[in-house]
Amino acid sequence: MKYFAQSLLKTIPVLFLITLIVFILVRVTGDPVSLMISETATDEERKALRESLGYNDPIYIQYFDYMGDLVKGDFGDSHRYETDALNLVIERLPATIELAIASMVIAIIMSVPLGILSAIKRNSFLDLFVTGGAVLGKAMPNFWLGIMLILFLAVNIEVFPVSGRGTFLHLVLPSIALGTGIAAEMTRLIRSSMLEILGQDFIRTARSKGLREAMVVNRHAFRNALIPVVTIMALQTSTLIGGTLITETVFAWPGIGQLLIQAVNLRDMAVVQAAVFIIAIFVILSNLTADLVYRLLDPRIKYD
Amino acid sequence: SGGESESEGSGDPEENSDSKRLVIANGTDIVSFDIHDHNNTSTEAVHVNMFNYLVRNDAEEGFVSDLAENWENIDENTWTFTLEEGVTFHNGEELTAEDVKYTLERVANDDTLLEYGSYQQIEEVEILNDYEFNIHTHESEPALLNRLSRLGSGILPKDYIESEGWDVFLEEPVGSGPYKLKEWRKDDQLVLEPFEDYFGEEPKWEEVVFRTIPEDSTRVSEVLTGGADIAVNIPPTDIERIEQEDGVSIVTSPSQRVMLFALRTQGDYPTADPKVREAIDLAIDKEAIVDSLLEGYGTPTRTRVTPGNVGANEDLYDTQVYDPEKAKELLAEAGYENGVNITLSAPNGRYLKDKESVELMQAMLEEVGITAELEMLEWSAFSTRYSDKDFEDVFFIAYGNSMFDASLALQRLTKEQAAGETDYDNPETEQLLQDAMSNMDPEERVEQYQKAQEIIAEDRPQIYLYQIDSIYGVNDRVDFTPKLSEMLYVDEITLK
Amino acid sequence: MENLTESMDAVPERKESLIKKMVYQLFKSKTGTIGLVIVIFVSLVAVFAPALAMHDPAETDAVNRLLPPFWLDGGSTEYLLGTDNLGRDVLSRIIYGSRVSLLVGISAVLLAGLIGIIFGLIAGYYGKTWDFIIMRTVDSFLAIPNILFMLIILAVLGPSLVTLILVLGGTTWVVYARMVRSETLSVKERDYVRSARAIGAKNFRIIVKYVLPNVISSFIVIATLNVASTIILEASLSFLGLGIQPPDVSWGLMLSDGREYIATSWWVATFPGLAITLTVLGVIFLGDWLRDVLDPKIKD
Amino acid sequence: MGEQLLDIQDLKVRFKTDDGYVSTVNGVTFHMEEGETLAIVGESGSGKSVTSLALMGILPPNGEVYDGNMTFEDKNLREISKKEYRKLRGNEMSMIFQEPMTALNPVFTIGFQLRESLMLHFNLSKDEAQKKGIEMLDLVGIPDSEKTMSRFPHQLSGGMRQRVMIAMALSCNPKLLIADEPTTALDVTIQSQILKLMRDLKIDSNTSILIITHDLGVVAEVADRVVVMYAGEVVEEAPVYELFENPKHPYTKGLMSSMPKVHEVVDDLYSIEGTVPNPSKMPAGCKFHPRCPLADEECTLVHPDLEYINESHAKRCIKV
Amino acid sequence: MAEINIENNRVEEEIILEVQNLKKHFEISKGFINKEVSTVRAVDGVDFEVFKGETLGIVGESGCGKSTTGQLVLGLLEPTEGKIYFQDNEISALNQKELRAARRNLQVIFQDPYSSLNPRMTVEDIIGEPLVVHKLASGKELRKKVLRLMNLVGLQEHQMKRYPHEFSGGQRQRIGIARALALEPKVIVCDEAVSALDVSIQAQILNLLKKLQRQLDLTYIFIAHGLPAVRHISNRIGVMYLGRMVELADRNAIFEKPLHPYTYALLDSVPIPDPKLRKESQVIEGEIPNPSNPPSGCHFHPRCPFANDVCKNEVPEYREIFDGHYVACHYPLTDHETQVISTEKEKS
Ligand SMILES: Nc1ncnc2c1ncn2[C@@H]1O[C@H](COP(=O)(O)OP(=O)(O)OP(=O)(O)O)[C@@H](O)[C@H]1O
Ligand SMILES: Nc1ncnc2c1ncn2[C@@H]1O[C@H](COP(=O)(O)OP(=O)(O)OP(=O)(O)O)[C@@H](O)[C@H]1O
Ligand SMILES: [Mg+2]
Ligand SMILES: [Mg+2]
Ligand code: NI
Repeated sequence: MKYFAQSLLKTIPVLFLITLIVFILVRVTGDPVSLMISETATDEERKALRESLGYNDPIYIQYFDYMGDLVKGDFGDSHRYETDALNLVIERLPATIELAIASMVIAIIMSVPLGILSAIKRNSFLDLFVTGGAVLGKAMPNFWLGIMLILFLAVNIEVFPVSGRGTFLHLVLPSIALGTGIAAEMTRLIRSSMLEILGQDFIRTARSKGLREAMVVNRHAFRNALIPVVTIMALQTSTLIGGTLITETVFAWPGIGQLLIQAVNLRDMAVVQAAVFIIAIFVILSNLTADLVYRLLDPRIKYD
Repeated sequence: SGGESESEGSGDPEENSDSKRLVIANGTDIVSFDIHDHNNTSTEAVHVNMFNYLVRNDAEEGFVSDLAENWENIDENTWTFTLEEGVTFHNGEELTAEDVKYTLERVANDDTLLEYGSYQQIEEVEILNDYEFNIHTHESEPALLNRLSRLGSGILPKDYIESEGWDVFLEEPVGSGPYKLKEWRKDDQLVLEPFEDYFGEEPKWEEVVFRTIPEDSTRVSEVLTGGADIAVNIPPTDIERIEQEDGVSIVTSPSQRVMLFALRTQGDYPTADPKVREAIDLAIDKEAIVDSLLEGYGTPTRTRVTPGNVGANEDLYDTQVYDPEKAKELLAEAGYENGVNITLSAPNGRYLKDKESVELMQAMLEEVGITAELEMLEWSAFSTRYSDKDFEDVFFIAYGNSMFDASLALQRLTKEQAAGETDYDNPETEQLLQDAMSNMDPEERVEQYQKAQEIIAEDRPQIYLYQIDSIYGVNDRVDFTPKLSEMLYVDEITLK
Repeated sequence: MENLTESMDAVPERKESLIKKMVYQLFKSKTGTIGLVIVIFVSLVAVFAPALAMHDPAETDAVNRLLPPFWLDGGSTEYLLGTDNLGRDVLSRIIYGSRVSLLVGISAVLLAGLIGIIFGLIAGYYGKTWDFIIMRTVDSFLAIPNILFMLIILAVLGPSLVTLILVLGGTTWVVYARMVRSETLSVKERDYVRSARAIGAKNFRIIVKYVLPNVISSFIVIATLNVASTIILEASLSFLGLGIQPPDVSWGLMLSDGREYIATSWWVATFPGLAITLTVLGVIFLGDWLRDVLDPKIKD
Repeated sequence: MGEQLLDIQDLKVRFKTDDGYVSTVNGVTFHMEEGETLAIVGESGSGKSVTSLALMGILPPNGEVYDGNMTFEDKNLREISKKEYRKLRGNEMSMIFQEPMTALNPVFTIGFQLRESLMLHFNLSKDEAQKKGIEMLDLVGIPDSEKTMSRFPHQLSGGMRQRVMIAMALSCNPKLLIADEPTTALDVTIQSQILKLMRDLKIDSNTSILIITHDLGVVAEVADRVVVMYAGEVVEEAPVYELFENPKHPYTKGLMSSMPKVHEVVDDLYSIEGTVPNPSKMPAGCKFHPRCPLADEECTLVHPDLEYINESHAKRCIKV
Repeated sequence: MAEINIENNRVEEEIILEVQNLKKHFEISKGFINKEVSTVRAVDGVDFEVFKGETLGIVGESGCGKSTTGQLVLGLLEPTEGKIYFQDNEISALNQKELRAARRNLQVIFQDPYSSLNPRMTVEDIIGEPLVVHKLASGKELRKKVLRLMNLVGLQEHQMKRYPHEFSGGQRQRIGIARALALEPKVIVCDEAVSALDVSIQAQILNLLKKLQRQLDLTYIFIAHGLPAVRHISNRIGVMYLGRMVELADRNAIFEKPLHPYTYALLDSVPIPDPKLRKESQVIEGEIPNPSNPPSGCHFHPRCPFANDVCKNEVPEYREIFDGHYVACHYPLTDHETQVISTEKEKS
């Protein structure tokens, strides 16, 4: 577990850098005063508001103030909702995580069998078909796919609800829309990973024992092929969360993505900062988890 | 859509036809329950079901009573009101003149509130007794009733707020309206339930759900599948689709929104030349834009004060000047035989078909020799530039008018407010506007405004293009007549 | 046994140059051929757009709005693939859109690649503190989804073609930095790098002549694939209103604008979608082929 | 020696590559008897491994046997069903590979991998298989066998892994053990441990061993009979003493004399000029002729047959 | 046993390279919080000298530190301790620039002909690179020199523009040799230079190396684990075990009269390509221990048939027993003991 502690320690500079990056990004974004104040406000009123928000201080002072608060867990208040920004984000977190996990599950369900099949039936018609499908899945922007899914599966044949969050059925379409791109990526990855593993000596050993081909593939090859896939999958979390920005909008899914887009549009900096920070932590955590899984799958790597 | 208990979503629009649950799909969530700190029509459209105004402005009938039983203008600067008795808030407290004083004086005095500008005219609310009070204005204020019947005019529970604090109020708002808040899941749905002790007519719906669905096509799909009874802001493109589907139809209404160009009338902008401004006006075929992009759901106008507003000049409504040949001549006269370049700034994604309209108009301008360089801005960037008065020659914007009065519509063209933006300065207009501002003679005041509109239509500090209609997709099980104000009084929506 | 020179007769006859190998591999790989043909085709379209397009892509025609493609009822051969909501010719817009889409895709990847390669080489070759600083920065960037990054930056700077490229490049470089670093770490341990040091070559020379060329092929492969991702990313940004702004036109913009018409006038969005798919397909095939060509292990 | 166990006649194997079919084994003929150790020697790429893989029926997907016959006991290996073949593999005939580092699956324990074939072929329960596995590890001289069962391959040294491989291969008492360069990757002291182990096993269990190597030292150490391969063909076959005493084929001769000897120092080594031909560009006639000191015009035209000069010694050369 | 060719193995004794108490420890830090460092003692106190014009062979099993020693000598690694003198200059004391200059005289040929050539450079560039780096030639001159080098190692002119992957293993090794020769070095370290080659090619390269040594008066440090090849080419041979030199002597002395039990075991383990000499050899038990956790005392003691408590606890001194015959063993094999084992072998 020392390894885990070590990775956690390594994330400290990363988190620190993230706050810096986001802070700079958000501060160059200009000030939100004009969006916060009545149109008829005078220049003096604007100035006063700026002053009270601390925007007149030099930027590094602002950063230190901000970091000071942040250490206390205070991201400041959302000026749109006039409540604690962090709470707003955390309120939305479950919806986004739910969507992200469901999409990952869908991606896995789609990509694992297809990836394996196209690897063992290499260069067959099926392989070509799967590869083609994967390219198509990658080429489709997910808003487009989302809209199409709604049109066909919710409006035309009315199998799934159109949008919103609630029952299990509500989850299906958005996670397909979001998961497909990832599935496409993963299918190709699993395919090449499987191909590499299938050429390894220990596969030959397994065959020389007289194992059935299915056993050779599912037991001996797949477990090994998964190892690189897990790492890449973790790297995809970031893409996945990025994808929720769009998917949530299309499907009116009340998660962090929607909150963020609005926060950016309204220059609600506190919320943007809190959300980016939380997302970053989420991404880092999922990478750590992947690392752990990786270690579980691959006994060659020691824990200490 | 909604909560776990429902079974909608997979049904045809006709199904669940007599459910007493009304689902309305909005494009954006409400901003806040701080009724004074937003300037957002769709938020108010929800609020009106939870809060009551003193008076309501009904386009046809004029001002009708809501909380105020009657009212009277007793002198230039003073109005007296009598409240309905026995009105209670959702928490059981009675609504009295104290609450009115608290509410109105808050917004009239706190300059950080977004609605401050529209209420600062109020000097004081003087309590006579529990049910009677006087409103004193700083100056004579002919449009006071208009002010009191618009955005942010709901009456708040003073005791509740003072004892619990604003933070609690924002989480658990309390009003006096027919519906009270059941649940608000941000960016998802806001659920209202009937308030049994409502002082007026008994609430009709068992539950009202306002859903937030930002993507237009998704909203359309929801109304098509019965996931929503009413969907607002239907893109004109989808009208035909909805009309063709059984069980749903399109309902439209003119709105208060007028699209316009604001132009620099001074300095070394080409638009400082009135001929160029006129040429721009003449170059644009508003009719064609309405017909094509809006599928006819809009009306060309030459004034911002459209019918239904006090002071409207109907001569300038539903009409356009369009004459590209003349535009060319004017440009030549202005010395731009070889064309002229202007910068046209516009928000992107803010208004119905904003980008397309601007692209189309850019093409029309090009026809007569005006090369418009487009500067499409995302809304907050646009609004920063807007409040900094930082645009070049021309910018494109839509104005609404929650006051239903010409004063708000024309205010921006007074010398003081126009400075830095259009820099419009016509002493005659200025005089008319200033006079009308405090003229307590309604008829004369209307005349002044109408005259001003005529002058403005010729001076063109702003070129009015067209008024856009609100388009709703409505499930046939409900009867819904949209309002000019775009307010969604759910009890006026009925089951068929 | 002094006849060493003669003993070399069995030299296998091999292809003389990389170019020959490329051509050779190309004809061996069907998908590679398809990919190359598609990419060349799209590039030619982009280069000769003004000559190919029948209409000005911005030219509106209020009368002929939303005309279907010519083979459908109501279609016109004037507008082969129909017109959009402003009566603009879809085909001409696709032709012109290729310019921006390719320009954005390629320049952003080049920019990101340049930054990524430099930082990746430094981190991998020099290690230690450099590595720590660069890799923690990379981690930080990776922890922020790049569309989010872009959302924030573009909202501020305003989406112009140049900012779009800068932002796309400035946020995706980390992918390359990571990859180049790990490749560098492994190349650094190869004997040919050791022997370069043994002959007295300076670090800079080793990086440029030994490490870089051996890292670049993986880079090219990934970069090719990322051209595809970037084209798609641009579409997503358009959806958020932060992509290319009119009067410029890109496929992403067309797709995003056209989404409103999917149910009523499918062609407005479908054709740019097909253009994206086709290009992405071509680019991915090309990337796979390049992987083979650039891999010295795969002999001919 | 006993009954004939294996007979391979004119085996030909080809691979489908991007350039079309490449034939890498071009008519390999040899036989094995029960209890016998046969060594195949030859340079890298001469087709030794491919021959053994073909025999085991585990050629890579792009490879196929396209001619010749393989008879194991009384079964024609080219005709039996996949299922029957699977039953033979790991049971009647088993194999160990050159690279002990990669031949074991890194993600499963030694125990798992040992039990697998026992449970498969003998229908043993997990516990029984475990017991048998421990026995096997003891047999191949692994100390602490019980603990080793729960280790992963990477936790063992190369020599240990190779022992595990041998234990695995022997666990079902195969009649034929194919060892493809079992010691090439190991250090000399470990190599001699493994060779000793194999010698002992042969004596104990009467298993036939087909050992593949390019090290003539190893051949001299363990083999009864030797097959020399060059460019996918058998060029010489002889009992081990005879081969070392009286090599016939020029390639065999060259091979013998190009090996530096430990106990003998010469100024210059004999060396066979040139390099092994590329399988896709085989020379016409005798495949060795470009490197052969005896070659003349005839050799470039005639492809010699494998002919027996006595009942056990065969060569493929027209010049000797 | 075959005849021993006792020829003039001892060359004119001019020391060209000297190594004193050379150590290289690799620190592998594991933890991040509790910095737990384990040390791999790859080279742990090695002394030897190399005479001008000779070949010093270094043998030993995998991981015993042969390559590390080679790289230290080349200045590619910083020694943890100890000194290396090349023609009386201390290598580890040189600065970067001087070191680069010194490398003109010290070159290396690596084991793996596949990974030791930059796959992106043509043969001409690879061989010419040292000359370019040291600005010794350019343009036509460079080409001429490259061509000469190629001829020297038996490569042909028409192969100049080819890439390494277009060559066979033996040819690649020739390219590597040509590159090493380009700077006309005095010493070449051959790190397993023939181990990866096919049997028939190995002989070609060994012959070439010998020929070049004669022609160019080169000094080799020849690292290998294949004993026959080492014997063939070396004048003197050093035997390493777990980071230490356990024996060093004239090649015949090593092969005929090994003093260290490990050397003996090593020699005994080499299979002899002659079935008549098939031996029931004394297999030494056990595996090579982990260099990060070596046994106490004499590193070899757990595998040594003669070990006792002294071996377990005391590190044997590395001493010169006979003239030029060094050994690190408490109980070097006397003639008698060698005899005993040898007779056993003869009997079988
Ligand atoms: N899967 C394959 N596809 C194509 N060619 C192959 C394949 N496997 C082996 N070959 C070719 O078959 C020939 C014989 O290979 P094989 O592995 O049998 O040689 P070997 O004698 O075992 O050599 P080594 O001593 O290196 O193990 C080689 O030329 C090799 O390139
Ligand atoms: N850079 C390094 N970091 C850590 N340990 C190292 C490093 N280089 C070598 N070692 C370790 O030092 C020891 C000696 O390695 P070295 O490569 O010198 O052995 P060798 O005798 O050349 O072995 P081989 O015959 O396998 O090439 C080994 O245990 C090796 O794992
Ligand atoms: Mg082999
Ligand atoms: Mg080594
Ligand atoms: Ni629902």
